[in-house]
Amino acid sequence: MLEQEDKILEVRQLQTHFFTDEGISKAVDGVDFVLHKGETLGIVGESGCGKSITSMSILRLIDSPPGKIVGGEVVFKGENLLSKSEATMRKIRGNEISMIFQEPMTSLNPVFSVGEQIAEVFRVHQNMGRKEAWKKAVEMLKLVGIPSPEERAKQEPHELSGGMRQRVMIAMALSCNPEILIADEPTTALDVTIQAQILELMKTLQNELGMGVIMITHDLGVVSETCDRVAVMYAGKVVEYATADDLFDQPKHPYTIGLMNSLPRMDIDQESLQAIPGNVPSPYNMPNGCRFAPRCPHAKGICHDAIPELRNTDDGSQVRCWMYTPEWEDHSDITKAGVK
Amino acid sequence: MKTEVIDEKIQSPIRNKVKKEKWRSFYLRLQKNKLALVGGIIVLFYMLLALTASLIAPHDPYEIDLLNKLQQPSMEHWLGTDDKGRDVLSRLLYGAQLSLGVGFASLFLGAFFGIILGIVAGYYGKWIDTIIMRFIDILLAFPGILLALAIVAALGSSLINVTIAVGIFTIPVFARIVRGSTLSVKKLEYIDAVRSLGANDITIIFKHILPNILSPIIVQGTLRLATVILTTSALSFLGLGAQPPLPEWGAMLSNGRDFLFSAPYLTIFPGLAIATLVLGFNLFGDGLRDALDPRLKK
Amino acid sequence: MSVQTQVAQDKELLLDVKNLKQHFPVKGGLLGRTINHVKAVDGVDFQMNEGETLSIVGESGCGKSTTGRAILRLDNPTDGEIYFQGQNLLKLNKKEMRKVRKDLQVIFQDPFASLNPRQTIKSILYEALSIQNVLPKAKRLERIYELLEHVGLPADSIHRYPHEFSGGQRQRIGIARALAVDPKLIICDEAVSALDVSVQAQVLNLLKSLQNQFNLTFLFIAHDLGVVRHISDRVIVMYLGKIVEIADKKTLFQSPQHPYTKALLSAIPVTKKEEKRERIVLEGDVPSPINPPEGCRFHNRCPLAVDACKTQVPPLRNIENGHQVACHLVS
Amino acid sequence: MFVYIIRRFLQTIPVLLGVIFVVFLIMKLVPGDPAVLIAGEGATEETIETIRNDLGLNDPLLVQYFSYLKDIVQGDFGESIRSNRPVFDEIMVRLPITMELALISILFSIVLGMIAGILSATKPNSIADITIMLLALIGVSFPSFWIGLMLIFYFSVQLQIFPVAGWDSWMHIVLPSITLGAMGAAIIARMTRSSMLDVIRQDYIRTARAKGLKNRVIIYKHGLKNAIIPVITVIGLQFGVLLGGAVITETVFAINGLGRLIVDSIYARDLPMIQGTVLTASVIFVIVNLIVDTLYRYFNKRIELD
Repeated sequence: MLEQEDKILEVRQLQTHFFTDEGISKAVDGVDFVLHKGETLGIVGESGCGKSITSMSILRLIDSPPGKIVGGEVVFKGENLLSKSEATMRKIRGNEISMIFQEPMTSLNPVFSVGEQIAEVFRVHQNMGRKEAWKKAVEMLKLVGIPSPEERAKQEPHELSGGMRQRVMIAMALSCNPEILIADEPTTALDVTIQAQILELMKTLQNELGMGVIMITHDLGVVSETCDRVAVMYAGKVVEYATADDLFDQPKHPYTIGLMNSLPRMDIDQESLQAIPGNVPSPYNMPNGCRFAPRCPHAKGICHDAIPELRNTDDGSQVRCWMYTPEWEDHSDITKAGVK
Repeated sequence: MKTEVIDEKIQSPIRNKVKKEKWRSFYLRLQKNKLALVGGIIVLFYMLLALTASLIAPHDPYEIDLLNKLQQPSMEHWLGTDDKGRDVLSRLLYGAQLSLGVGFASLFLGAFFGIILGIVAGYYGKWIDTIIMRFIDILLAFPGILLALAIVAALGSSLINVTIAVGIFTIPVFARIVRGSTLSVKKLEYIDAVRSLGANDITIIFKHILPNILSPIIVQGTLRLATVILTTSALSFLGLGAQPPLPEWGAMLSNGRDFLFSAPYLTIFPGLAIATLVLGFNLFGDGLRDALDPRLKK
Repeated sequence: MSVQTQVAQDKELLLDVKNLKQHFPVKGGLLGRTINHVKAVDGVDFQMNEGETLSIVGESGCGKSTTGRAILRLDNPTDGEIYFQGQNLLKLNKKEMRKVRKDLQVIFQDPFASLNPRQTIKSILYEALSIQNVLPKAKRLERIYELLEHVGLPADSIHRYPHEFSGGQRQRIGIARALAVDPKLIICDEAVSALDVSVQAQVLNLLKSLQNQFNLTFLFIAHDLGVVRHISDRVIVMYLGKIVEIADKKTLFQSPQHPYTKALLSAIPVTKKEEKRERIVLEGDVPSPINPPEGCRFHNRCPLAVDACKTQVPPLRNIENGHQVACHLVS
Repeated sequence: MFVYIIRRFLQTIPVLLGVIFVVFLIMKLVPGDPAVLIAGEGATEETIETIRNDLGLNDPLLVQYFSYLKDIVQGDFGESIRSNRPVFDEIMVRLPITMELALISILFSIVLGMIAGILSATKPNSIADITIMLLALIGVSFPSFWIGLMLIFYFSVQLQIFPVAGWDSWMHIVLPSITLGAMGAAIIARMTRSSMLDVIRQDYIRTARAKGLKNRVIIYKHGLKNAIIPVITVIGLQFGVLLGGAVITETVFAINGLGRLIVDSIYARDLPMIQGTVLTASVIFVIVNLIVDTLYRYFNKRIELD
């Protein structure tokens, strides 16, 4: 197990809500997790589960209005980022905690050269002069495996391919040797062979630089390839929190199990897939009890009435499900629930 | 959980702030809608005046009364009389008919041909598009109102000719907007889906494209009415539109200009009438755009 | 599912695509003339039998969707022949083509863009029925309810508009529309790519059960190899406008022959240890389809390329029992 | 870039030919016989016929067009009916005045409009924003001839700060420039604001924030350069509106520029002069658009041709 001192980020009871014409959307509604030094934490879930909002909330990048962090703590190196001034946050962003995004096409400013966009980070956080910063930018491009970096640095984003642009984003994010890299669906917009390149690159750089990575993704495959620990999110809450090995060997929450069963397998033929029935609930109108209860094959009365806590289980993972509590009488359900 | 205690402390100030901000945004939204509402009311008000002008006008707008010329506003003549002793208020009321009538007529003319040209160019593309858009480019190469001016110069000065000229002047705007919207709707997959079902061009254009580009057309139409009214009154101001004794606002203003020093109200009131009507259409159009433009909706 | 493969071979030939080419002009220069072409599809040949599911996979820009659109004649191909039920579609005039469309339908990727936002579900389905005039007017409403039931939508959705449905439900509406005219071949263009996994599984199950029920033939265009492996009988792998490999599913996933197919399969991130392959990470990006590499289009990224690959275009050769590969190194 | 400019330049040739054709055609529609106008009242049928032959009015339409085109290209715009002087010479006397007025006005529009628009966009929904946007709304709604007259009434008649009319000193320039530039300033302000707000929603602004940049840097460096691109096009179009508006402003302020020449020629039914002036204004506008498009292209290298 990892030592307590290694903990670099702890998110406690984070709540981010959106106040819109249609009502209050509780996009993130009580999320807890911990990131340790050098590890990769995966946050996985389907669209609308709040995983991206969680990552944006850590750096306080939520557009306000309509979004607002209404509760919780984000403790980075012992201090709560949510109570910091905007000026302090600016010193942290891109320096100690950086972020890369899903769309490398739109995430780079189209009117500046990529070199300039990387150099800017050095100038802001390390007070470098223009020339020095440019030299460092070229070095960063080289580090992320861009061929002939001197020439590439002068180009504008539209002159690069999608994979190259994501490399530029990574170079920009890692410029100041951050302690945490938040990667929000970094490969979703890329083709599978390019995705393989980028994931490989991220792994190598993480080993070299030793930063902690929060990998936000909807792709269980990517989680399994890259993550040490995983938080599974559903409808604004973490429903399962475990090491990647435990999660894939022995998923516990019915949603996690459903998600894995939905995925077509590459090793055996299946006549039909075990889909999860129904749809994700609307964020404006969440069910009263467990948010997965309306789609859950095991749901009972209690599931519809009260929200279960995220509890520790015997093997050290955490799960938010009534089935794993003393209140649940019939424990044979648990054995029945497994992955096909 | 132990965090709950900490929560209480942090949450309450944040919650209050959120509440305050929510009220603020609600208030601002209301205000935005209020402006659009004001615009709508102004427009409706003028339409009502135009429709009932013959009933509510205190005097005959054409009745010349040289004994009472250039009178200051009074109880008898609320907005005074002009150089021929005609009641300014009555003339303004009848003028509303002209301004709105000419405005709607030339807008309709321009929109009708503009929409047809735009849809045909956008939907069929290729050489048809090239020919139509080159034609539109030529119309757009005339700066500002010069195209309308040149057409009026050719056809002769009259309100009908101004209507035609301003109508032609309005065609390019609609053609461009409709072409652009058609191109973006045409790319959507449901158009391909109905094509795969074997739908013909007429069905696709009228059932699947036109209803989905109506919002920009309506918004543009409202905003364009403002421009059209400005242009027609400008032409009348120059003496190229409505001819005396018609109580067209631009023409009235032009006439009042000669008495700017002695009777400024002859210039102020017709100008104010044009300005508020145009403002009404602009406010209303802006409001419509905010409501209908999905880009601004979050 | 080897039984199905056999059945497929016994069945009638439904679609025969010969030397299909789709070149889109690139304008430029002083006079805005066509100075080059995007060779989106550059000589593609394949056959489909009735009742089978044939998938086309490949990365973006490989020409898989363009192939689908050409078969539907949504774009007019530059060259080639497309025989559907023995008729060359490219020789038909508009009217004749309209008749053929009854048997040839499509399901699109984007559940938001693929339905007219201003039509109710009833109007969408009614339109499909009336354009092809498949049923007397009196029976159409009944048919609409039947279609909704087939795709698993409640009967009361009939008067609702697309925006009232979730992505997965919209995709079901799109399927109902395609199904309305009783087609033989349905082209599924990335039909489940935009959906979340749990909903994707629902739609995949639905497609499979409809296929069994109505003896449908699917041309399934996708980039997700997991989905493709699940749904297909046979698979075509495309790269930069050309087919690099065709094989039945089992052969393709168990013993891929083309180096590109191998790299593609190895790049899929998987969750289970037993599914893991040794990763082959390809270098560089897919070249531009405007000026594709000479010889084999994959040669500049291929770890095994030899001199011949740089100059000679490898033909698509049959190596065994319907397994075709376009590679100099595979004989 | 160079290829683009040349291409864009070549593209304007058919547009110019079209413009000349439209001007030519419009004047063919004019009721009445130009030969009668030139010959003056009471001329004999014979004289009129001679003039008609001289002017080529008996030739087929296209032949007339090409001979007109030939004259235009050679700088021969014909002779004014009113003054009997060459149209081209008269235009060259008036044009500098209008150009001066137009350039000062557009400069006024750009500076005022952009500053107001940026101020508005940086603090959306603030008091300053609402005030600026209301003013801009008034700017696009109030007729320029009325604004001009009101300015004269207040500043020239009541306060007696600026001269009522004419074009002699810089004092004469102020009111006409405000009159002519007000609508442009309002439109540019509205466009700048909406373009800025649009840009601020883009992903790369989020990236800039995630980098830890200051708000000021984000808005003025990352936002403005992108937001300005669509504003450039509007400025180009606004220049056209301004050239057209000169007709009104010059009439209101009694300035002897090109605009007033157009109106006076219309009153006098001076056909060659109407043709010449409208053509000149259009050609200037087409050239301005060429420049604007080139600038647009420079700022926005991503746009593909067509």
